[in-house]
Amino acid sequence: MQSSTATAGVAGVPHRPQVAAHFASLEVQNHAARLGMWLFLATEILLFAGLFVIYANYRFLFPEAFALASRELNLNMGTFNTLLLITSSFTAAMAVHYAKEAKNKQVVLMFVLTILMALGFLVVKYFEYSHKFHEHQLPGPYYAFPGLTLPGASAYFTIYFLSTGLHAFHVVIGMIVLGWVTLKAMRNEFSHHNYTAVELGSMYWHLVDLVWIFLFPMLYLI
Amino acid sequence: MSAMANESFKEDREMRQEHHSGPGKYIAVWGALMVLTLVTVFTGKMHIETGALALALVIASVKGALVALYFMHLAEHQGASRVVFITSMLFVVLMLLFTLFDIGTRFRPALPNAATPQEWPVETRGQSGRYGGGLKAPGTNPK
Amino acid sequence: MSPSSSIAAEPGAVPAPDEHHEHHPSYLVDGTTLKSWLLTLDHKRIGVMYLIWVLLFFLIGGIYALVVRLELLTPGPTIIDAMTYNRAFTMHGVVMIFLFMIPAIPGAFGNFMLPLMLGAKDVAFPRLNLLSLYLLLTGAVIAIWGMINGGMDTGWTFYTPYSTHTTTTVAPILFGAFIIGFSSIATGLNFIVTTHTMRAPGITWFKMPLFVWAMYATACIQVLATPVLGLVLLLVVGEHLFHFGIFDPAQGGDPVLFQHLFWFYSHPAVYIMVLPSFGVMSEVVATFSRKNIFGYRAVAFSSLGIAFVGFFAWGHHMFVSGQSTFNAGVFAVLTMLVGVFTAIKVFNWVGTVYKGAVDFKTPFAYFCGFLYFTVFGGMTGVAFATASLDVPWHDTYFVVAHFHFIMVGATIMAFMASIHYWFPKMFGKMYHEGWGLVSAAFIILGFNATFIPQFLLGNAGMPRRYYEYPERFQTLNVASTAGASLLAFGFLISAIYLTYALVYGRRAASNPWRSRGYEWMTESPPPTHNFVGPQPTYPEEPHFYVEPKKAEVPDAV
Amino acid sequence: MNELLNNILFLPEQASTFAERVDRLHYFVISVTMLSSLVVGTAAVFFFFRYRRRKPNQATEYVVPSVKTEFLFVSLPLFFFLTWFVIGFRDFVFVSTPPKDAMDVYVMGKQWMWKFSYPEGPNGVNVLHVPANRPVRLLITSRDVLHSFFVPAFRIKMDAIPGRYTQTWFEATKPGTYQILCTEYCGLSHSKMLGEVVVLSAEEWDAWVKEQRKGALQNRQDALADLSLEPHPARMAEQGQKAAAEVGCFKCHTVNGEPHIGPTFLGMYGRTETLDNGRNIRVDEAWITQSMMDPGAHLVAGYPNVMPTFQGKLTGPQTAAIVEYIKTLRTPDIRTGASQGPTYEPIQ
Repeated sequence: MQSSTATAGVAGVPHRPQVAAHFASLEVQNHAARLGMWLFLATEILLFAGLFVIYANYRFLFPEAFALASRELNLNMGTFNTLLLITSSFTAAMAVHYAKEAKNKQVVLMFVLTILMALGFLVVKYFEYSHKFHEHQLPGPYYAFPGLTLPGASAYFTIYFLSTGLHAFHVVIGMIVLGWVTLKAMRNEFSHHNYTAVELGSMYWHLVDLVWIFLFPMLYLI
Repeated sequence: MSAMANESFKEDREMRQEHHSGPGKYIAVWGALMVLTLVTVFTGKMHIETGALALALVIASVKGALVALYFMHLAEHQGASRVVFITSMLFVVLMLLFTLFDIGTRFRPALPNAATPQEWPVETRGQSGRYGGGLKAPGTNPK
Repeated sequence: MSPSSSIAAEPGAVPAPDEHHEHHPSYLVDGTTLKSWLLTLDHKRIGVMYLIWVLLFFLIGGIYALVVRLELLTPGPTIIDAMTYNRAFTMHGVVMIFLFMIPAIPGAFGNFMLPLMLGAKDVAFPRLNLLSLYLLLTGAVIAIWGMINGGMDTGWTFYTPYSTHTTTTVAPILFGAFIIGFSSIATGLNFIVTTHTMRAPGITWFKMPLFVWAMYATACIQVLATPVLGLVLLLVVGEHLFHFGIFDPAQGGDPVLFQHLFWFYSHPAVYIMVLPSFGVMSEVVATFSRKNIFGYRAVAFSSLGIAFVGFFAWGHHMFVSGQSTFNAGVFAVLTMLVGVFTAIKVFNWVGTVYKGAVDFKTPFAYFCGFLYFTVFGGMTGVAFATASLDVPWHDTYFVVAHFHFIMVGATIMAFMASIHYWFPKMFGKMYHEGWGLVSAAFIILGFNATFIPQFLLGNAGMPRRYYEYPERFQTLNVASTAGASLLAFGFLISAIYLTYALVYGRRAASNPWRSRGYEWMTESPPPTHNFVGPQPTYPEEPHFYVEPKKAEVPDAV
Repeated sequence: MNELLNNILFLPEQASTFAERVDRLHYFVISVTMLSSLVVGTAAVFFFFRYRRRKPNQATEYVVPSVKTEFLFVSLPLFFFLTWFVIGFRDFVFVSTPPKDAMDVYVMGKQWMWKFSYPEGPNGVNVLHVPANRPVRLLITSRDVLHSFFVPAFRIKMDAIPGRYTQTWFEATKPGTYQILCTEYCGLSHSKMLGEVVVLSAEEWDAWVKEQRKGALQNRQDALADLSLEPHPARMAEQGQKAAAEVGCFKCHTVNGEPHIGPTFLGMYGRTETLDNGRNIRVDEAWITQSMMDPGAHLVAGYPNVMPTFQGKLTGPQTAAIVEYIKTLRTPDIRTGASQGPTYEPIQ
């Protein structure tokens, strides 16, 4: 969101981005964009914080149910997804590195890899979800899993679906953002002077990773 | 011009210097993250009685710190970005603490009664410990 | 730069025209098409559009308030039935809080003044700024659509499980509030980045005017608290539609947890509403008593202090909600700190007038009202925070009176003060001073007459959100309604003479108040790019009215 | 003095031990508040006149506070605020920790009435009898949404949360009748959810209890409620059936599962119905009550909007009884509502 305002109007001037009229210099403009992005990420962190608080509260109240319910999740799929997301985060970081060196082809490659891994993450998530639907391990009143009838089990699955669902939504948004930056990289736009869009896009992706790093042990490992 | 917003120039310098360090750092961080993931899965599978959650959270925090510091470049630029990130984390922690204080110290019968699609769990330790203090589950009332 | 040159430049400081352009049209006439307004990226035009919209929302909320007050004229049904009444007070709260209080001062005056005070050409992200306005309007449209198609009867606090079970239209209104949250975040984010990166040469952090400090603190709260509200609103909508059971006790959920999450936003939101008014009043008191702010750093830091501690005082809304006694103690003592920070501000404002040169104009009249309301309203807030006094007062009219003393008494006083103070700046016209003072008198007296009886009603034990009430409360209710009509009359006078001034008012000087504020150092109304030609040098200190020869030796009191 | 302040502040009479404590703090806080508003206001007004502007471009002296002044600005309010906190929190702990020898009364709020029951009986609606000069612990819960139990004369208040218990206590100091109000917004008739506490002297209390336990019906509690002393759901259902027959529910609603002009009552409670606006709702007390009072508001899909309103034709207890009756017509696969909560057993 910020990157779009900050680096607008770059098309046609490949190696020197335009400074918007109200900024004193390019450095200030980049700084503003980056700070804006950090603030935006802070809002994302607090958005997920609400879910973490709900999780912590119910886990405190129903420890056994949560421990048993977490074992209903597929740990292998979860681990695989974690490794996938970390690797995608790594490729996103590498994209920033290449963008600074003006290697636009490598930037494209890295982002395409990232997006593919994000897609893989969602596919695995789809299989996990469909299994849960099949087992009726569903939120609140829709929960009808005979294998686990402790109080709190349905709350666990409510939180599971809410938090992974919200996270998956962010994955999709992240894919769109990265796709947009990839298109810019295909037009050879990035250089030593102009890599803010890459940096901000990848920062968003790292946040998606960061959230998952906490969600994973919370939901799968306890 | 030079007097203007020194913050911006400092950060710009830091960002530019950083790229000389090469991709080695990213690979090292990536490796560390992979290893830590496997470690946390391994310790998670052991189902340790006490401190399993604390251990998992410590590992997750280390991983999160690595991502924030190196992938998100917090290690290189100080200033406002860092304050923003740390403040948001602090607020998350405080929000957690205050709500947990509440349910940890609340009048016990005022805690959620754990209704699920099933009957009230007569056999769980719920009523004697957590739901003690004068109130009991249906069916266990001696009168 | 020496202070003397800043004085020389002061009365009607119009910088020398730029050599390339002879004439710089003011932002008001630079482009007259509808499109040039609706799609503008100019922070000043966005500010003016915000002002128009929040005034409209204020009118809507005010009409709801009058309906509520009229209904309470008699103990039984008066003009509407119970369901309509319940919807009316809910809508009064929702409109006033989400559509008026939160965007009013930041959206209208923050947008207009912040870049001018920092000597910037615009805010950091002008498009985001425009987007925030349209997000507000989108949210408002969705919410108002919901109000027309059924309305909501939960009270603005949306407490579960009532809000998840009521048959009224909860979903669109909460979703509207959710979108308005994004608007609030966008404004806050923009202000923080603007303050960090757009300051003109020479403006260090401790040379920023106190209005900027207040807006900065407000923006921090907006950015950090609003996402939590967003999540909570989504969860309540989800509960209402799908009955997840996160907050619904019938399914094992915890409504007290809802209250925690809700007040984690909504208590800091009180400071989103009130901190900007502190900022405005710091400007007004300095300008109209021509005096440096008594303890500048104390006031600046107390804004940040309120923003921080304000986050960890939310539990004082929950003393009788089943929260633990231990938590009640923790939140009670943290609330006291907010009181201390506010007290520092109040003392410093009074100290600012000391040895000043007071010119009793309309904004200053509002400052007087504000000072009294803030002290009284704030101290009753501290009284609530003692925990034991909250037990009889909780959810009675005492609470209603208390927060109206802060919301109306501080925020609306500041809103009215800023309209009058910056009217010549924004529109280049002057309002009629005599009528200004008359309407200020009506508003301040009418406000007292409305809410002092409500304090007493609360003492007597009348709960809030009551459609009918026992007869013994009638006298005080009639008094309150009478006061409310006085208050409405005051606003009506303001609306008339301000509209008149907008059209027929006499041309104002560039700096009619002879203020040393940086926003006054350009023309009024300002040209599109704010400053023409070489940027005026920033004064030695903000709010600096000292004679140069005396500036050397400060008097310590 | 006490009396005078009470009148000035419009406070209701003090009828409990807590009321006396909390009012003392109230007087202290309010007088300091008024005094400080006055001092700040007077100082400000004095400055406005003393330091009027004399010429338009007047310069002023540069005055900044010394550290001592700043310290005073911080410490003076802090001192008062912390003192109040200490007193206030002590009182708060007092009111939130019932004494061990307190007598237990269970309080249930429901839309829109209060039910009271004593561990050994009897139950009652809207009127709570308690002895004077004896601590009474209230264990408060709710059937549907949040309510809040408030007795102004006792200065006590506590929210009622469905499915769990909150507690508060009081010790009434003088016999008399005091009003109970609901202070947590709970829907349409929130303002009608009134009740009263009848405080009896020790002898009267003994007599009252004795009579209650005998099963006599001629006191005002039963006159109001008329459903105590017997297992009340059953009795209420019986009355509900009678009332439903009287007002003519069965002309349109069957109880054997067949749809007629209106949906059948069998299994209605807890069923998920599709409404004519396409929404799904789970039938609960609130919906049934609303359908009796405003039938067109949420019509079940497939049925004509022909039902008249029963607003004013049914009394509150009758409505509650019909709801209770419909609830007994549950089909066996529907689980019992979790909001019933645990049963109680008095603390020892």
